[in-house]
Amino acid sequence: MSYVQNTDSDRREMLKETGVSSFEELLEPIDSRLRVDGVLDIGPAMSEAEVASRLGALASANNAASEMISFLGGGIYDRFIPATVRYVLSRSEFYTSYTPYQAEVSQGTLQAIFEYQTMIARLTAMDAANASMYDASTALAEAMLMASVIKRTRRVVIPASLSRRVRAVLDSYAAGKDIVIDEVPFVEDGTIDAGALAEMLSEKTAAVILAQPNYFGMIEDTRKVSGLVHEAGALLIVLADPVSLALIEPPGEYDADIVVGEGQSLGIAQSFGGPLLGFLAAKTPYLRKCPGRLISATEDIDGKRGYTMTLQTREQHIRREKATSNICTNEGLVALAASVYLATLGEDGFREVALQSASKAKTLYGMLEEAGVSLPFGRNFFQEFVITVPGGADAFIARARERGVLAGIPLGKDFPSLGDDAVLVAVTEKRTRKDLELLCDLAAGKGGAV
Amino acid sequence: MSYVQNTDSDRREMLKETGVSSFEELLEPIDSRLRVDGVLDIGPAMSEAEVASRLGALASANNAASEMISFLGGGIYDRFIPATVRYVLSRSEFYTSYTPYQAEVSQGTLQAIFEYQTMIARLTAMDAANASMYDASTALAEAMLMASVIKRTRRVVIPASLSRRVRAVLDSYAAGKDIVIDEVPFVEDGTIDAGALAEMLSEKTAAVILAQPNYFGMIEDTRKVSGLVHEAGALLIVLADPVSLALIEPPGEYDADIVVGEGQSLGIAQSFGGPLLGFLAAKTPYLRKCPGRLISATEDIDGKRGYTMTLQTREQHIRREKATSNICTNEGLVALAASVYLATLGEDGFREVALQSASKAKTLYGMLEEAGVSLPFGRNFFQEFVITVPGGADAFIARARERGVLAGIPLGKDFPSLGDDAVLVAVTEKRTRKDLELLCDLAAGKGGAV
Amino acid sequence: MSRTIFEKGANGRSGNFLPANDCPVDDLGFAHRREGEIGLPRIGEQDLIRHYVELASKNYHIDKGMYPLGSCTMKYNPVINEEVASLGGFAGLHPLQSEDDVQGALELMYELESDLCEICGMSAFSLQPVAGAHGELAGMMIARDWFRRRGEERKTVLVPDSAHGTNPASVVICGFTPKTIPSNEAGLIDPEVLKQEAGDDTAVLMLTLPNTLGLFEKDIEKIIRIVHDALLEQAEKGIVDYPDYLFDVGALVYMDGANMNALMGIVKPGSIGIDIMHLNLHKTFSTPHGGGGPGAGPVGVLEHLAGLLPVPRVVKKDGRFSLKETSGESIGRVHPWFGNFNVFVKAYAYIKALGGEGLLEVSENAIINANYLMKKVARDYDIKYPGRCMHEFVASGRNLKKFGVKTVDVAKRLLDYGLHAPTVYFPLIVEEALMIEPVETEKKEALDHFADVMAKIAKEAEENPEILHEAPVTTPVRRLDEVAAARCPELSWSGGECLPMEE
Amino acid sequence: MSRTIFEKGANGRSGNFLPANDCPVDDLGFAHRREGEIGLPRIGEQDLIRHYVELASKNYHIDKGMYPLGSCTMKYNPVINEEVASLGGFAGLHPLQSEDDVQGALELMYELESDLCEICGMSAFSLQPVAGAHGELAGMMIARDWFRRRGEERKTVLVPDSAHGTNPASVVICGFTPKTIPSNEAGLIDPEVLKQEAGDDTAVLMLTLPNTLGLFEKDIEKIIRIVHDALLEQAEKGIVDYPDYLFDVGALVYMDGANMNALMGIVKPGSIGIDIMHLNLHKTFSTPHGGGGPGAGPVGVLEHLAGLLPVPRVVKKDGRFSLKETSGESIGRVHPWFGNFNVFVKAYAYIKALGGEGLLEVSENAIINANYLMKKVARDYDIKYPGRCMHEFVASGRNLKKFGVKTVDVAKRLLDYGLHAPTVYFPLIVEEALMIEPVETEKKEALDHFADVMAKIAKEAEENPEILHEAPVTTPVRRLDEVAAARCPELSWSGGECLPMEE
Ligand SMILES: Cc1ncc(COP(=O)(O)O)c(C=O)c1O
Ligand SMILES: Cc1ncc(COP(=O)(O)O)c(C=O)c1O
Repeated sequence: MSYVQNTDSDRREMLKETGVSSFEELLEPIDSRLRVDGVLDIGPAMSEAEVASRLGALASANNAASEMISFLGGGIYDRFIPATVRYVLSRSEFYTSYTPYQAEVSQGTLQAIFEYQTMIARLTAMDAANASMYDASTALAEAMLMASVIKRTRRVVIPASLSRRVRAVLDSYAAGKDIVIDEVPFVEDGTIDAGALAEMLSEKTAAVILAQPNYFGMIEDTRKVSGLVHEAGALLIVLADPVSLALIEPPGEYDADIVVGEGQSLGIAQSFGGPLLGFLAAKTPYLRKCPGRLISATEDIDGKRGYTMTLQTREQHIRREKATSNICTNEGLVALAASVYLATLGEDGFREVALQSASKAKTLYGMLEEAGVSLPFGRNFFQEFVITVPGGADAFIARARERGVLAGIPLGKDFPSLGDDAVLVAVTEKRTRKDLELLCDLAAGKGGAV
Repeated sequence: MSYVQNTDSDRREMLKETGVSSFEELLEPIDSRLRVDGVLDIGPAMSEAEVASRLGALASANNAASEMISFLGGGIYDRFIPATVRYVLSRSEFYTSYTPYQAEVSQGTLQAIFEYQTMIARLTAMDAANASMYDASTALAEAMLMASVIKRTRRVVIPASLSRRVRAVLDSYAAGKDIVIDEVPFVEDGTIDAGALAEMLSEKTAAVILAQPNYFGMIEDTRKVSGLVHEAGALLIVLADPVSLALIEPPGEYDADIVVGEGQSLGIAQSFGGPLLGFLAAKTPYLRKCPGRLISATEDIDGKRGYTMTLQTREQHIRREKATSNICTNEGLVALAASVYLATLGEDGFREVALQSASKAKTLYGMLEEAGVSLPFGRNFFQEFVITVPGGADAFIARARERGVLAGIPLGKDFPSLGDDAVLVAVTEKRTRKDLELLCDLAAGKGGAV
Repeated sequence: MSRTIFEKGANGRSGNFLPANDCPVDDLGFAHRREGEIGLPRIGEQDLIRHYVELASKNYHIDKGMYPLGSCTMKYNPVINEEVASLGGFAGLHPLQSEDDVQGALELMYELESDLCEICGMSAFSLQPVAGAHGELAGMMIARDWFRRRGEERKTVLVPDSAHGTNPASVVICGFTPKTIPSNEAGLIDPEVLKQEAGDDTAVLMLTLPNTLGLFEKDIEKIIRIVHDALLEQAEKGIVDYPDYLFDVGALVYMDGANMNALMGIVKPGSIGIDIMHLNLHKTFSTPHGGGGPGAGPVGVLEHLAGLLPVPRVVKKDGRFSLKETSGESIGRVHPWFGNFNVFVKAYAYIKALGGEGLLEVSENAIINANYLMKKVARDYDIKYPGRCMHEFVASGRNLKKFGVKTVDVAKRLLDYGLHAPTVYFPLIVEEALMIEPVETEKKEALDHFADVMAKIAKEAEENPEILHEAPVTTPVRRLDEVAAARCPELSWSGGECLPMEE
Repeated sequence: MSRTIFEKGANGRSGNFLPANDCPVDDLGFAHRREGEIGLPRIGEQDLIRHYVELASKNYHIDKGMYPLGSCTMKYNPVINEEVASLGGFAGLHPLQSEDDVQGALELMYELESDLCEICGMSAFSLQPVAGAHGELAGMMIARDWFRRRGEERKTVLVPDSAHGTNPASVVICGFTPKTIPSNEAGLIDPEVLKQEAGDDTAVLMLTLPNTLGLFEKDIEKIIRIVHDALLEQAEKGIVDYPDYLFDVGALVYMDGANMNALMGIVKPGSIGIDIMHLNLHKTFSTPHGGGGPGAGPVGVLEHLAGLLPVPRVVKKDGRFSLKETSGESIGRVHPWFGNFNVFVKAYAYIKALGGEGLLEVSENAIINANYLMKKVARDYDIKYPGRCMHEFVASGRNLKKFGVKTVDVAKRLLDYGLHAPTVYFPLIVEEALMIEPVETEKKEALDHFADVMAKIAKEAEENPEILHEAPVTTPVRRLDEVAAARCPELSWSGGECLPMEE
């Protein structure tokens, strides 16, 4: 298959008009010793039919979580996605366009992103949000760098319960800037040890990172932490789950300085973990230091409302080495998907998603409690919680898989203190009571009739 | 799920402005005895998630021919469809628009149909084609009525080999107009008996219908038939397979008067037999009598090229009972699909489709011959042919189905003279040599390793 | 103007879509080969996509704005329906697969038929007709064969003068002779007139309900009774033999159900005595119209006519679905397979999404919207039949004639305002007709906007009629020369050549 | 102007998307509940779709026309790629499913990595970075850790002045200090200058090849040698300890491979000594840019650096694929999972469709198109670096300055002609720069059209510069007040309130 449209005769004519007698002449600056010898060894061209069948075969060689009974979470969730999202994203006006450098012919993208920013600002109750980041972990890493610049210090405190994958990303970003990351431990109910935190804070602390709910699904006492952090003069960075924000107090209300989060829950397919959608919102005074693109409303020379990129002097294409971040291409189309998702469900539908997720999680918790399954951290969670299954997480997960159930994430390797029996179970609105019963039976060691 | 957008308060306000105090008042012309009592018994509203899952379950309760090794034809073929077709059809500018009554804001549809007409005219080598008919059988029925009007007689000759389903449609259209349909028998090679035809023709004959290739896949001697028909003063109506026209002499070249055919092969999914695409092309003098819509190029008042519906005085919305046909809604979007298909493959790609189909069919024929399978009609076919399998068609088909092969169409019921062992086998470009070998083994009664 | 695809792809290169042929092409072994090229384009995929995207941009469509085409019921087409209809388990089915392989498809058809029966109060539906007019024709065939089977050759079908053009055309194609029933001043069938017109030769009364003026025939019971009685006398005299349960059925009443959008959950045609009807799934049940199809025009009948429906029929036995290919009385086939299956999937999804209460809500809002909009439009335009309407109404531009403005000018000016025009010059019984169907999915705000623009145009007609004569000016092309096109139509691209038509 | 979705959905009704909850909601058992509304719209589906379709109509996009944004490689995005990427077997995968359930996905990633290795001559690729800049950062981290593991804390990264803005920014984020290398009059790196700038503290030379002027560094061998030699002396003295196979590797050479569209099948960077590079799948490999992402910026390295790539790595053993989570030397993670998997599917499909010869054909046509267009544009615009270019070239509008016309005016005027503008004012080393990349999927005809319009604009500049100052006039909005926006940006919809910025 070729997508080149020039014919041989076009090429001949063009070479002639260019003033060369062969294509080779155009390669004159490339020493012949540097040239590739022969054809690239990646196989012959495939026809469209062959591409479709090859990719079809690869897709079929997978068993998708979305088609099973999935309790996998840990940052990526199996949620219902309305058809409108797929429809809007299928419009090539959106998916084939570039970054809106020519605002006059990019008002579609610009307004959509402006609306996305608005939705994120409202969800988080923050002053403003940017146009998107790669994912939550890199957004968090950038927030950490941002805090370090604002506070001109190099210490950051994170919860020991933070996802190890997120921590790894923080580490690789911190290394270059010599930022030291300290961990504050968690107490029996899985939330952070406020006492320990108080002791760790100092004028050297640039920021404290708080995940709400945390990786174990537990709801932190954000007001208390916020008080401690601000007393110490540090910034509070919150890593928030967006769906939880329909039911849980938004970070702006407990005075968070920077809020980041993962938008995959907002209508984005799981897609083996990417693309994702990092969001980042901040208080106004910090906007000049924030990474990424910002879209602003403004007027054209006729006084007509329009949208444009703004505060670009923060960005690499203007400021180069003085930029607040190196981010350029972000997750524009994914941000659009999130807006379409939120707009489609709307105020009530989105709340219903959160409500169903939380109430189903709570119902499962109740069932497990009744069945005598051990639940180390208690009931103060949103939609995800830890269970411990005697016999080991791996065996339990394998047993469940045989019944078409993805039971959860084993935690022992990442959090040895929780032991090899600990499993993180996520419940979304897609699960039914029957699904919950099946998982409960499996966890309780019963056969569990489907 | 509701797609109504008025809120309760909108409705209240509207009723008030309309000057009524309740919706019931608007129903005043309807006697209360006529009113539905209670709610329609079709179940409660489903959410979008439930609709998706219900329809997903129904779809999964089928086993699609397109996913199997299908030799089913008989008018509907399993062909490769390029992605461009699905893409263009997914644009709501095309699929949600109405018949182009307001030409100025329908130039997209109008030009696309104009281009479709051009492609059909070129394929058939006829003067002009209309904007589409429901399917080949109704197009043929309308061509029959048209011929009867043109010739002012009520006799039509069709081949005895015509598809019985097409014949049934002709019958139901013929009945009202008291048109008598005679059948001309076929000879040993499956083509029509020219001698018999010559005898049947008279000045009462309005038209002779010729299928090319015929239902058994065989290629008729069209020039000979055309000569006989025109000598008798009747019209020649050809039912042509569009893919065959890439390789076989087009009807315009042997002086056909009206050409109809089934466009499903041109990029249309099998879809359990619908929607299909009837095409109809004719010689210029007959255009005023032809059914359906015609799009013409013209100029606007600024002299700019544009497109519009034309010769509308043939149509029901202008001429009512004097119209040439009752057709109104036709198969516009399907015609668009066919254009996109033909334009995507292009001159060379479309020829390749025909060539692969024919050469694979011929290869299968050779294999079967070698394996000693009986092939009653010989080699003069395009891509479809009859085989006879001892033990009966049904048993053979059932055996093949177990191997994931749809072996063909049993012919005995429709054509008793062919016997219960006869099967119509269609080969398209999608079949591979391996598929052919498998079918051959099955037909030869071998196990046939996959 | 967009160049044609033939110009854009005159000398280009197409992509490569098929795997290499694994069979020899040297001996195809058949005669009558085509010589020379077909004349298809050779165009690269990028230019092809651009071509169709460019064409798309020149279409008005539902996702762009209100589409108040009267009689056409241009409601929103939900995207989920398009998605489910394209599932491989539906799209990939060959109609001759074994019943075991198509149980889901048959179940869907079976359920859709029975839902349509419940919605319409009919005894049986066949999904086979692929458009409204096709459904009409099938319905007429049923009537024809019903009489023929009773040894009668009744020839007349009564059709109100407000009927859609397809109605008389279908009547004729089926071999009947249409006889026009004039509407009375209220825009309705006058029972007295009907009584006079209905006679021995009357086979069918073919009416539209609500009629194309958007009015419900308030005398519908009387009308049906008159038609049914037209044969009753003979039945009572024993001249023709009717089954007992048909004691009061004489000639048949056919209802064009394309306007069913107004009646769901409100009136069941079958329950009030309609013998035969068709539906337009591509109107009432939200399947998109595709710029001219595909549609689906299921035909429904009461019990006494059920045996005449087209074959095959989907039947259910012990939870399994199968196809019954023959029936002694059936009119046969109007389609080689089962109709436009892909359209059924969308209609089915729509009905399931809405449920019984949702369908009623549809009709309620269709009616509320139409009455509200009529009230607003009435400020600036004539309404020949004021009072209550159902889902649509007909306004008239005749009050603008004094400014030299015609309805077509109003229609074209609407295009300039980014709206689509109503159906114009139909029904024929209203001078300078503007047939307006707002549909239920438009909300008040959209109706207000439409009415405002209509008011603005009426004012323009008075103050500056030239603007209207010149309209449209903002569209991809302006008014087109239809006369030239009809005299010498250019029906295919050949560099501008046209085909002269004899008069 | 389109009203925002908040205005359109202020008081509406959304549809119903979820089944009824089958669990009780009374006891959610957690504290810190949100009070009050979020402020999301309530909008019906029809109005929602219309909103986004309206926005869509205000975007320029590839399916509309040529998009000659220099450095951005806006080539055609095949629709088949979108289709296969949306297959449920890809889209529905959770990254923590068992390896048995994701063999197809792992195989795809494995094969894509090895195809990229073959195309680039690198030893190993990681697909983890999700954009070009992210790939740069990962590459810098690799360099950083490579030196650190050898006990060195080299701080300087040499960056040519023509580099893309992300390059110096990535350098800084990684903790290095960028040092600018000026280009010579030919627009290239001068080996003599480089020799002077490279020193003990030099960790990396970060160059773009072809560079952002569209020029191939003709002294690339010498350049690489110089950089590699910068440490060689010490290696020879035994100060740092290099493995044998690295005998000639000193400081590292990083190649920004976003311009790889020019080199496929022509030059393999790894084979000529590039140590680290990234690719932009959303440029070279035809995955769409989405109006600003998602992208994918795989980072590739030569053998000596392979252990430093981000984890996990996909490995193959006995025909089975698995994920290796740790490596002693790895920089760790730059993404929590495997990168933008959905983008990989499209790039994979593209590479398979084209094959080895097809990729070469891409680069050939990219180069032919650029040289041809440069020749045509040169008639009316300055070309600072004439001669041969690779896949793009930089023109300059400085010859129009005498008419009071700036490059931005030319760019805006192009919009009026229905075309997209080139990249403007970049690279910084060309005054009034117009960076033009025609890409290989545009055909001669499109280039001719673009050149004609450019010529027309040059003429307009001379004859009627006002037209250019006023441009654009045919676009959904005209030139926007960016200064006001920067002073008091309105970053979210709140009825017009903005956030005053302190200076
Ligand atoms: C009232 C009425 N009857 C019949 C028809 C004919 O339906 P179709 O166009 O599907 O053949 C239509 C629509 O065009 C209609 O509005
Ligand atoms: C030469 C060059 N390098 C780097 C980048 C950055 O890539 P990305 O936008 O994917 O981060 C780009 C594109 O923007 C580019 O053109």
